[in-house]
Amino acid sequence: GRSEEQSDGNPKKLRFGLLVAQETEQTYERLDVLTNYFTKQLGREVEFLQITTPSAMIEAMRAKKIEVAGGTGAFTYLVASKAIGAEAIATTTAADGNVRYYKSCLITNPNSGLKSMEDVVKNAGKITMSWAYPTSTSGHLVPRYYLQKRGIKPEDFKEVFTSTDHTATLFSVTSGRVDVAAIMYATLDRFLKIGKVKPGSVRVIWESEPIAPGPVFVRKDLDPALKKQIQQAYTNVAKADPNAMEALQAQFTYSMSYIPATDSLYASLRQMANQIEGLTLEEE
Amino acid sequence: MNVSLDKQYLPSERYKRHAAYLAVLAVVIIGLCSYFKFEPLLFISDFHYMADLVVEMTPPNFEVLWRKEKIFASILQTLSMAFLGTLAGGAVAMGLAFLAARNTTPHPAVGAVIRTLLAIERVIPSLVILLLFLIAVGLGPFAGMLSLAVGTIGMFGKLFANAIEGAEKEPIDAVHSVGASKLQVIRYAVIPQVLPSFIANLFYAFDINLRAAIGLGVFGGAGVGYEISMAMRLVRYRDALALICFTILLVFAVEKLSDWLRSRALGQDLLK
Amino acid sequence: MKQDTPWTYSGYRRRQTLRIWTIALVIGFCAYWAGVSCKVDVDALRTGLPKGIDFLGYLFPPDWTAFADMAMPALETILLAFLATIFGAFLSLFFGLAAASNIAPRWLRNLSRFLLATERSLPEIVILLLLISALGLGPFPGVIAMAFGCIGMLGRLFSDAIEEINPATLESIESVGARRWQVITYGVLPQVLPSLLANTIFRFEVNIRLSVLLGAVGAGGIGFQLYYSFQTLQYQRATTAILITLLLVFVSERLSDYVRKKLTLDARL
Amino acid sequence: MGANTARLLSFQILARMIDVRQITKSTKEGVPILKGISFTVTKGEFVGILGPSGAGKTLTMRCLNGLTRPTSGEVLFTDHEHNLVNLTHARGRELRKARRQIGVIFQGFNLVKRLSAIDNVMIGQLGRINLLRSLVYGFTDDEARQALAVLEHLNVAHLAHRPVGSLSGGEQQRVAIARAIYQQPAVMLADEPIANLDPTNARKIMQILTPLAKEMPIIGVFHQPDLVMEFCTRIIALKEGVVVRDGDSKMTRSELVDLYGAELSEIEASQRILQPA
Amino acid sequence: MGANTARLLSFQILARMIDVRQITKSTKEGVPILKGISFTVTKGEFVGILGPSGAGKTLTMRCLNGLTRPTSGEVLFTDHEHNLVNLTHARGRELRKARRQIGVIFQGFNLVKRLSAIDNVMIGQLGRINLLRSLVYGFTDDEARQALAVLEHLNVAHLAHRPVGSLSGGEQQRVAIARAIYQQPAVMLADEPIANLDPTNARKIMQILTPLAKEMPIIGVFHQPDLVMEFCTRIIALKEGVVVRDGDSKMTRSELVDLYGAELSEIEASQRILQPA
Ligand SMILES: Nc1ncnc2c1ncn2[C@@H]1O[C@H](COP(=O)(O)OP(=O)(O)OP(=O)(O)O)[C@@H](O)[C@H]1O
Ligand SMILES: Nc1ncnc2c1ncn2[C@@H]1O[C@H](COP(=O)(O)OP(=O)(O)OP(=O)(O)O)[C@@H](O)[C@H]1O
Ligand SMILES: [Mg+2]
Ligand SMILES: [Mg+2]
Repeated sequence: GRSEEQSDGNPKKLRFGLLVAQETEQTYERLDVLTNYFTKQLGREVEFLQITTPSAMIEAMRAKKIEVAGGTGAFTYLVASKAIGAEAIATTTAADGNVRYYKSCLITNPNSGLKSMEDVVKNAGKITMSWAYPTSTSGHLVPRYYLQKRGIKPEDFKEVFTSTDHTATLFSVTSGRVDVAAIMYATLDRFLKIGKVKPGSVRVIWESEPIAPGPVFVRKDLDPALKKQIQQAYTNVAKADPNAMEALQAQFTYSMSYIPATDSLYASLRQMANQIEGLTLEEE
Repeated sequence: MNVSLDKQYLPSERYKRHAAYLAVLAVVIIGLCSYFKFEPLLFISDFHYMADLVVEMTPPNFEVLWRKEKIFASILQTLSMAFLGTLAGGAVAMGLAFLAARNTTPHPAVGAVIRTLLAIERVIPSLVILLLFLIAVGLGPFAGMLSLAVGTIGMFGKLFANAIEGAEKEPIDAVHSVGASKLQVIRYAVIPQVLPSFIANLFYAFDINLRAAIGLGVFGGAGVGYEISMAMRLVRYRDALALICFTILLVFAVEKLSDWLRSRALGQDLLK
Repeated sequence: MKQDTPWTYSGYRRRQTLRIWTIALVIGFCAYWAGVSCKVDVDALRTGLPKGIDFLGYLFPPDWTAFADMAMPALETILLAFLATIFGAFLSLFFGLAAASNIAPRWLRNLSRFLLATERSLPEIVILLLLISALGLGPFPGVIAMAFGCIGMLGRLFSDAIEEINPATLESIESVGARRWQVITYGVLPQVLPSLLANTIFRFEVNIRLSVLLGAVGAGGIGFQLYYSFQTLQYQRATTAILITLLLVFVSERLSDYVRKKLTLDARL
Repeated sequence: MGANTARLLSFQILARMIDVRQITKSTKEGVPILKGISFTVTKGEFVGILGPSGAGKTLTMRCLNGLTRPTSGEVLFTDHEHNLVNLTHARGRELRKARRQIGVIFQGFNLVKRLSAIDNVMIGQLGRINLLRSLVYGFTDDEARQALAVLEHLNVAHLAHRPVGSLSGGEQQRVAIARAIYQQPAVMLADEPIANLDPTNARKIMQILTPLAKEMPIIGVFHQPDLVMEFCTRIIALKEGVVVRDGDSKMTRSELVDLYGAELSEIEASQRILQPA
Repeated sequence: MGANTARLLSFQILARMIDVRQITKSTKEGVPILKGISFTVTKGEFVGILGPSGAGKTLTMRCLNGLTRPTSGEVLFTDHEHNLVNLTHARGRELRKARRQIGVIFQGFNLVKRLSAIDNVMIGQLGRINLLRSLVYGFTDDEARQALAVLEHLNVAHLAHRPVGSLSGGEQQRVAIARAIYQQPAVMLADEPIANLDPTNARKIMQILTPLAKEMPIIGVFHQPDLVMEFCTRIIALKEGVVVRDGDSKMTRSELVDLYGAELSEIEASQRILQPA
């Protein structure tokens, strides 16, 4: 059957699972252009499948139904590497070396009277707080770790919510229904750019260090040579095919480029996760 | 015998006709299946992957239920959300259903307008409705309850209207014939007939809302919904399954309650 | 016998009124506490609603240029939803029959009602994961998942409709010595056909709206387009997807009307 | 024409409580079922309609109540207050008001099976009582007592609170009759009101209807020529959608044979089985 | 007891096709409705059951078909192949097999309203035909022709394709009779089979049933003592759940008065309305 031909490390056809999520801007458009590009680069048939749920992607890879996965946040990669030993091969960065974009921030409504992190720490008991969604890297993991380091646990807030996505988080702050919220900077940036949020209606009170964006990762039993080939196909895209680059670039608000990635890039995030109750990747 | 069956009514003709319809349908289905490249054989050849996953998911790890002490409080909140959403949405849906159903609508135009509005309401994605209420009242169970209520209106407005349209005509005729007004006809001929299906549908709405509320429980930060979603995303299927079992129990309990109430309203007339 | 307490209308009314008030009070009591636990705040709703409606403004005007991108997914959605509805309705019919108390023996009814309830409370994602691990990604598992999703709803609606059939008619068929399956084909199906079809077409509509389920397994569809547009913050593109869905929903509604009109027996002139 | 004649004329018109004018009714496919039926019914009449099965009796009754709209022709109804209502065109309020004054006993009873017998009877008064009360409260004790009295009169008072679906055929029929009587209409239409009753009960119903007919004309469909001839004041015979006879309550043998066919003569033979004591 | 006597005895038992032994039936609340009814029906009999409305006639008929299980007592049925079936306890296959041989005409017709008349008639044969065929193929052309012939016999062949819900009362009744006849049962139970029919059609049905009764016993509930006395071979009278008379087809005046009450004497008066030509 089909599965045998796929199960060796060098399948005839490569299937890319692409997660559609807000967490990264790696959403793929104009799939025909990309299919062309990767077919040419990898010398075999390529299929792109767009998926909306991270666990579906992980299980598909476990059952050898896809070879390559992209578009996930870093946290999903961490889970995948733990559960099925997936390997990161490439990730994105701002082309001009500016690391402003992929990071996490805490925002408030200017009317809330909170001006700085100190205000938040002091008044925690009177403040309502919201994460973006449970497994968000930039909207939960990183800011929560930061707050933990500053000695604030979620229980210290008056109330803590988890939103459904970054958009909902942003709007609950602008409408003044939540005092402080964690959000991916790129989302805020995007809304400011398209003018749906006015600059005066949110105040950023904390920005994180740059975070490693979610990687493209592959199934671990692929032929190492093939893994390399895929990695190169990504890192060379700007040079090799500007059209394909444009398609990959579509949802970024800045110009980006692909760089090679290894698991070590995500070690610090993994550590953070393991120190947060409920997000640990170790068995509890 | 001077009367004979028209050819088109002969059973053998009817059979041929039905066979032809079925054949066309089968061809369409098979055509579509092959167009979309269905491979049912995969169920057999790749069954082991599924089996592996089932093994990985079982047995449910019931420990999670008592490890998280907040879970039971959150269940109460989930139930409240579903209950209020059903109550508010169901009440509105019921009212609209009488306006929408063809046999009770005050005017055909009103019926058409209401049905259109219900359809529009149904296609607005729940995400948009949720965002609307998130912005309006902030994160939290109230926003969840409101969006459940709105969702209930669209779907159950239609189901209630279907039930009303299915009511028997004869008793309605009879009540009309004493000069009763439309409202009286509804009260005395329609409601007694549709009561069982209303009860069933209301509980069905509660059942749907309960599950949706569990999903919305993500809000709380510690509810069943949050835990299920966390467990799924962290690939801790056993924990998730334990929580899901709990949900199933809840839903089944609701189902039993509905059964009991409905059988009382259905009333068995005949001596068995 | 209970003849000693003569039946009076006022007594009967009193009992009725008492019952209604009891039910109303119980519901009111529950609603009150549910309201407390949900933090119902009507004032917040009143003041906040305009802001929420402001947000809806982002959805307009629709981005018509996206229409071309969505025509194909919409068509695929229809076809996939059609397949899924047919498979699902077919399966549901059996579940519905098995779950109807006037057709099925008690144990079978309880079993299939339990299965239906289980199906309804099982999160879709669990079913999806199982299907993905066997069938991979693409339309096939999507259709199967969608068909599976029908069972919980249609099975239940069908069985409710079947339970409301006039028992006298079924008895009259039983009385010629017909087997259960014959009672079903000749007594049950003709009578529930209108509601069967109405509910099936309604489920077709639901499937079109739920086609984001197809997106979860990488099968695309109009629902995926909607989701994609939201995730990438292209709200006006999302509006286009909503409008296309609306169109499809209207078409299926018309279809339902037409079929129903054909089937309703206008016995009385 | 003098004022007197005019008054007289108008009186004549008023006395005609139901005026059926050339009504026809065809199916959607255009098959004619009623082929031009005309008759008038005045106060004090007890009209028996006879006719073979499928003649169109039920359909005619439905036209008289506005439940079916004739394809052509019209039905005029003069109510208690001498208002003339055209039932063929009346709608909404007007139709409702007219129907309040037309009691109907349906062939299949058409009772609301899940309501109790007494509730079904009280439905007869719905057109008269305050809308709000009927919706939120229901009926008063007084109304219930009256309804019970009617049921009592028909020998079914002991079934008052049983759901109608559990009653026997004849019991349901009597509840349906009770509903129409309780309605206190200006005209009563009775479609085979005694079909499911035993001879004594049937006779009793006829005895109850006869004095009522003095107050309000009754138009009844029957399959018992003997009872009709005994109790009715007038007999209309319908056959294949046409009125074949309209006259007094004594039908001759040949008329009956015309109506029901030649097999009828055999019926005679069975008519003297009960020998006097 | 010699072999002969035994054979004779068994023959007597076999000749009794329906043997009702002391059946009682109470409601859930314990109100007795049937209070111990016994009778046996043998081949060749045409039994007419008379009784006032609410006497328990329909309920008795339901017990005879196993639709209602008596509270106590039993109903024995001997089928064509001389198997003795206890209808009170039979279940599943056994009950089905017995029912195949018991045709029933229900008081409210209980037809499947959305199916055509001929389909409703053919339902009568469901018990006999192959399960698979009845599910996928439906009926054969031959069966349809036979069903049509029965309808023809009852004067309703022209309505064969109409959905039953659109037929008039009497037409529906005749379709229900056609179904029972088409079923070719060993016993026929007919609950007020002629209530909604005009005199000629009613008589015609009785004339059709009489020769049939020679082959298969017919137990019918009627409200027409005259027709019963003319056509039936035996009359059972039921009153308040008790058999008050069981005997030949000539009921005396006092018996009738006992059954229906003293008002009956008035009926007599109406019995000679049709004067001989
Ligand atoms: N919807 C319909 N479509 C076609 N024909 C119809 C429809 N409804 C009634 N008919 C026919 O019209 C005729 C008259 O029907 P109606 O019910 O008035 O008969 P009836 O005189 O009351 O007979 P019965 O004594 O049997 O009740 C019947 O032959 C019937 O089949
Ligand atoms: N489910 C029930 N609960 C209580 N009483 C019932 C029920 N079903 C029937 N009865 C009563 O049993 C009695 C006998 O009913 P049955 O239908 O046998 O009467 P019947 O002799 O056929 O009368 P009719 O000539 O009016 O058809 C009636 O008084 C009826 O009210
Ligand atoms: Mg009629
Ligand atoms: Mg009866």
